[in-house]
Amino acid sequence: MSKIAVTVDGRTYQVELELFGRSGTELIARVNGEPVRVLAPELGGNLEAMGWIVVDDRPYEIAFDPDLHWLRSARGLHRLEARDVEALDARPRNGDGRVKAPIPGQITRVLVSVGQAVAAGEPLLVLEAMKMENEIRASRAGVVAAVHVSAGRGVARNELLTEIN
Amino acid sequence: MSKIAVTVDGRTYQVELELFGRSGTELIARVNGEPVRVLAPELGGNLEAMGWIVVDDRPYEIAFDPDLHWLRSARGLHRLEARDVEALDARPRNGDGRVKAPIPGQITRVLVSVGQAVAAGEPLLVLEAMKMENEIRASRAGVVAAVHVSAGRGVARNELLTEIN
Amino acid sequence: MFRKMLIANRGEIAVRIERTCREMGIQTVALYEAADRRSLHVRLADECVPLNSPQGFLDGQAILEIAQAKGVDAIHPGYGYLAEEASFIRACNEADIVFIGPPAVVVERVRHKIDTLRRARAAGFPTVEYAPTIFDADDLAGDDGRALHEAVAHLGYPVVIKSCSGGRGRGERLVWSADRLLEAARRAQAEAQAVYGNRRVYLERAILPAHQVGVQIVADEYGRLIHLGEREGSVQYGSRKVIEEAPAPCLTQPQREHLWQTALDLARLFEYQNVGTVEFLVDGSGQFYFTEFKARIQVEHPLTEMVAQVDLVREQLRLAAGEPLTLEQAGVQLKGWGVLAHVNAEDPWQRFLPGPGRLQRVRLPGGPGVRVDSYVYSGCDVPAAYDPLVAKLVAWAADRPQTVERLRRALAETVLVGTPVNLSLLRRILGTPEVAAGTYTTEFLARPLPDEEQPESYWRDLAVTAAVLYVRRNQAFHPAVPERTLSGWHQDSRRLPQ
Amino acid sequence: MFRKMLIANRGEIAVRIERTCREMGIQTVALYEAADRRSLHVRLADECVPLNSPQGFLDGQAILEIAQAKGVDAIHPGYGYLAEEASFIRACNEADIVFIGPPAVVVERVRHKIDTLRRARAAGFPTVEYAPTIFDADDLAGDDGRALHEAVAHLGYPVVIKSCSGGRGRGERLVWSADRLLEAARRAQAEAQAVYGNRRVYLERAILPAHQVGVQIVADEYGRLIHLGEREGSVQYGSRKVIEEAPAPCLTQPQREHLWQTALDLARLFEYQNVGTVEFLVDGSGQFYFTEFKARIQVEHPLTEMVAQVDLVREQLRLAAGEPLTLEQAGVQLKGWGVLAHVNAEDPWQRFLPGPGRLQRVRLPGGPGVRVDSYVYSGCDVPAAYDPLVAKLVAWAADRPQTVERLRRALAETVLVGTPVNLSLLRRILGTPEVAAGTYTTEFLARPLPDEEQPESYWRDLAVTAAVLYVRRNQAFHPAVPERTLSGWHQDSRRLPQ
Repeated sequence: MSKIAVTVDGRTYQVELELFGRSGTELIARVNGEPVRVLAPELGGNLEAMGWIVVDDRPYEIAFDPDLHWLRSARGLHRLEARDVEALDARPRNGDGRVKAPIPGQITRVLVSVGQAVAAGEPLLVLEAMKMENEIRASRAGVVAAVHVSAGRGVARNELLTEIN
Repeated sequence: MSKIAVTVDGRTYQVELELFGRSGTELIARVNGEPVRVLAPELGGNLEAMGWIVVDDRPYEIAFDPDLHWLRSARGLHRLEARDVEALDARPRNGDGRVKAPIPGQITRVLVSVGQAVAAGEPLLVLEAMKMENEIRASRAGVVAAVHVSAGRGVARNELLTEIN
Repeated sequence: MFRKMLIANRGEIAVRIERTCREMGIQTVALYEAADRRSLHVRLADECVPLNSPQGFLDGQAILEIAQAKGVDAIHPGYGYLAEEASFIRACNEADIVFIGPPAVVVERVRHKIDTLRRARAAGFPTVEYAPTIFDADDLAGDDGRALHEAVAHLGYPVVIKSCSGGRGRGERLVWSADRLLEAARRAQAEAQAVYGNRRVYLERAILPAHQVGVQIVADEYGRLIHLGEREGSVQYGSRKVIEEAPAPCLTQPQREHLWQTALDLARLFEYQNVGTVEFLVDGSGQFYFTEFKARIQVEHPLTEMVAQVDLVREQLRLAAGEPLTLEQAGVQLKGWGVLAHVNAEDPWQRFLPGPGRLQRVRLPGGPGVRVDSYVYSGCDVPAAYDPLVAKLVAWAADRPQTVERLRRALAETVLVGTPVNLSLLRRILGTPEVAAGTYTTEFLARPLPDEEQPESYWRDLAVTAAVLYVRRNQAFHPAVPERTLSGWHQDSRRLPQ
Repeated sequence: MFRKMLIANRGEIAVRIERTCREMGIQTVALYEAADRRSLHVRLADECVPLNSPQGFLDGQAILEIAQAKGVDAIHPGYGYLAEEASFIRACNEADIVFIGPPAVVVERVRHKIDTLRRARAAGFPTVEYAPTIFDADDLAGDDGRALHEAVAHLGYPVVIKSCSGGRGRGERLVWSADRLLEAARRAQAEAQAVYGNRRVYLERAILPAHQVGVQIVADEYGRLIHLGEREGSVQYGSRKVIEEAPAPCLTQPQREHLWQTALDLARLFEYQNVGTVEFLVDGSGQFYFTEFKARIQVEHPLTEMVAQVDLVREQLRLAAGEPLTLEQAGVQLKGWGVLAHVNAEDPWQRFLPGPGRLQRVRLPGGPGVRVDSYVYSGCDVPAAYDPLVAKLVAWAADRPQTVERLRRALAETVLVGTPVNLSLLRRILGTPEVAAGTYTTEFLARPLPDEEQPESYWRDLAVTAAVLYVRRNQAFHPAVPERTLSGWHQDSRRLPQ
């Protein structure tokens, strides 16, 4: 039996369920103590294949990121937080000051230099992709510790662009 | 370099090509000695993923069975025979007298019994699937050597139904 | 209007009904059997409930219990199954649930096919010739079919054996001679039992060659009645329609208008209500013969929706809710041409063997003038237990030649990989001179189809493709093992090939 | 008619053109850059040729060489890229290849936006206020934009900076105050360069709030000219249209008819030929102001195809082949209502960051009154190098409320998994009172959208879903490793989180 605290767009629920050793795809879970029936048809396959779930006869087509930071249904995209309430290590993650390319593209301009103080949300670079210029902004306030790219440079997704201390 | 004799719906071609060790997806082949350019984009993945090929700039969307007995394009389903002309073992396969269920379903009637002589094409059993009654016929003339199912029995795909000697 | 509707059907028609419900703000409850749980109709519903009954969608009792547990105020039967079962309609009424379709009394008036023919004939309408006997299982078991042969004696061969529950060509058999009669009747009964849960059949004199034409009727309970033109479904194999179109190319405009008027008169004679079709056979001279009413939405209804620009399921719901008909005959404009193809999971080159399985790749066509009604998508299953219809492709264009070309285009861009499908047969049918000219009859597919001409480069390119696949397969899976031992056939073999 | 056509474009518009070509029996040659080779337009063509040029689809020379090597007799430019390049049209003519679009002389008459405005105004037509200066790169680099500021002085803020090559909102910037002017102009230039290969921009006085309305024109080379009604594209974010519809809900019927007549008069003034759009801004009082000609097929053309039941690409081809216009104004009946949604691979909640990647799951909507134009399918790529438009969903129904509900239904059944998409934004926009009433203006999306109300059960069900995913993930991938160390973020980390 796992006890998971789940927050969906700010609403928190305590969910109890048992998946270990189950061969079937139907199970009973408890949400804040109330039982709900769950049918998770693709539970046997790999996690990404799970695009559909039925909770108390209500079907949902879903997509989610591997880290479970978000979950998408036909009605919208929602922020998730999930943690095992009985696990020892349940610290929330901290963002660090490393700024990475969110999409592949080309750096068209670098707007800051090393040693410069930046405010949270301040533009750091401009990245062109899909014919659009996208400002890459500081995720937090600090001082620019490193700039790893220059204008004209093509970058891959997740490539480190700048660091803020 | 492989030399393959390919017959498509009765038309036979000699194809020479080299796939070993290639990392790219473009190659030059020879058909009856004439060079053709081939772009096989999914060549790196598993074979079933290969649904598209370009030959001399002409794109084809294809499907095929794992045994390469048939190949389907948008223009039709075609019978295939392919063999390595330099391989030692190039005997064609023989069909045997074993009759298997071509689809899952339920046997509604058995029309023959052991010891009965049957002509090629004669109905042996009736199998119901998708609300349709389907006659299973003898693939060749002979004598019924065994009947492995009875009316009312559900059968899986490829389950052995009868044998003809 | 309704708040919540249970759909007592599956597959493409359940999806079709869900779409209109969603547009009208009506919640939907879908039903599914285990093998069908990956179908689209289960995913698009607001709620989905497993149906655990050996009779499946024919089990009115089980379905009504689910409907009551879910608190629905309406049930849509789709086509087939419970669509024309007066007892089920009455059970719905008693449970205070609206049945989407004609009232029970109307269904009772038109469901008995022989009575319907008799009444139409008595009122002076031209009908097909029929034998006034119904054959249940027992009629065949006892006397080697004497009653059957006697019935044919009054008609003469060829005859058609038809299901009393009728529809979609299932349980229908054409018989040319006495020696095939009994076996054909048994087959028709077995199929009728499987499809409709009712093995009763009757006999009609076959009209050959013929055209099968139905006139779409819409009627409210206050006596307002209009038609939405006709459809022709004469391109058939194994008595099942495979290509249909609207308008019917077999009719001249005066014949067409005469047929519409006859259908309206017949609907008035039977005091028909809700959406339905009056069916006719048309012979080579343009003479037509009434055959039956279809008291439900039909598979091919999208054709009418496209040429008349009307949502027939919305009309069904409105009329069943007691609303008056707001369409007026003068306001209905039939425009352009529609052609529909039944895409079936079956292998036309293997005697139409059905092909259940998983569809690994699905790509349905789009663009101008193309509509797709389907329950499949990439990664879904085609269950073995149901009709092989996986998708209806409908093309519309301003004139018939453009429409045929558009449907050919739509077929060419359709990808369905994982089960056998009849796409290439549909393609060849649409390429024939008979379809191009619109001169086909119900006999058309009894003749072999001409082979399609392909350029030499096509065969050469496929040979190259096959060679690439061959080398790639041997390389990746088993570089050292002789090819001969690798097929599934040999791996599970109990003796070696001779 | 043509034998073989090269399509000098990609994505959904290339697919759109291939569809009509196939229906007309014209062979097609598709072009693709490496990242784009899995797109549908490459698969549906008869031939596909890699385009290896650093300028890509802007390289008229490279494209013409391929066209000649392949022996085509026509080139269709789609929209954007070479669609309104008179020099390319002339090069085609010299190579004896028909360019699908207006002749070079017509494009030259209407492509220079300021000259066009001047000529229309001189002939007495109402136009937007504009500054008669074109800003090329050098005008901005040198003098810190003094010329720019002078140009605005005659207009007053707010102004719109527009690309001289125009279209699709790209390279357009709205500026409210002098301190943002120079940066905005630079951005507009950079974007215009990226999209059109030409960084020239000019200034118009902004009309706010406004409606953006275009009248579809079809004209032959013999002086026959008709309109096919108007479209409104006022629901915009970042100057890009996201929801469009036909007819324009902002107009009364007399205003609409006045607008049509004005558009026809303008088309006659410029002796327009082939298919095109006359664009207007409409202010709050229904006054309209001519802005420009679009001398090409437009992204939103399916709206007109649905309400007028005309194939505009077929008309383009027929007219470019020198055939006379066969449609007559009296025979054109505009019926019902169409609404179109631009489905983009971008994240509206992350400042519309584009989202290239692989679409693992694609399920496009179908059923009555829904049309999809797209280049995607399950397993395809959304390349980073192009416009984020992945699909156009168009709904048609007899009236506007039904059409809006139908489009909402179509959106609800659309599945696109693998890249961020704007589906939920589209859903929310279509749920607003402004869209329901048809009263939105170009300012509409500048205000925050209201949150959608969801029932409590929805949040609870998603929490259960998330818990199942959480347990399942930890179980399957790494039962012993703490969850914190597993994300991609930490695995490639060079230092541990603080």
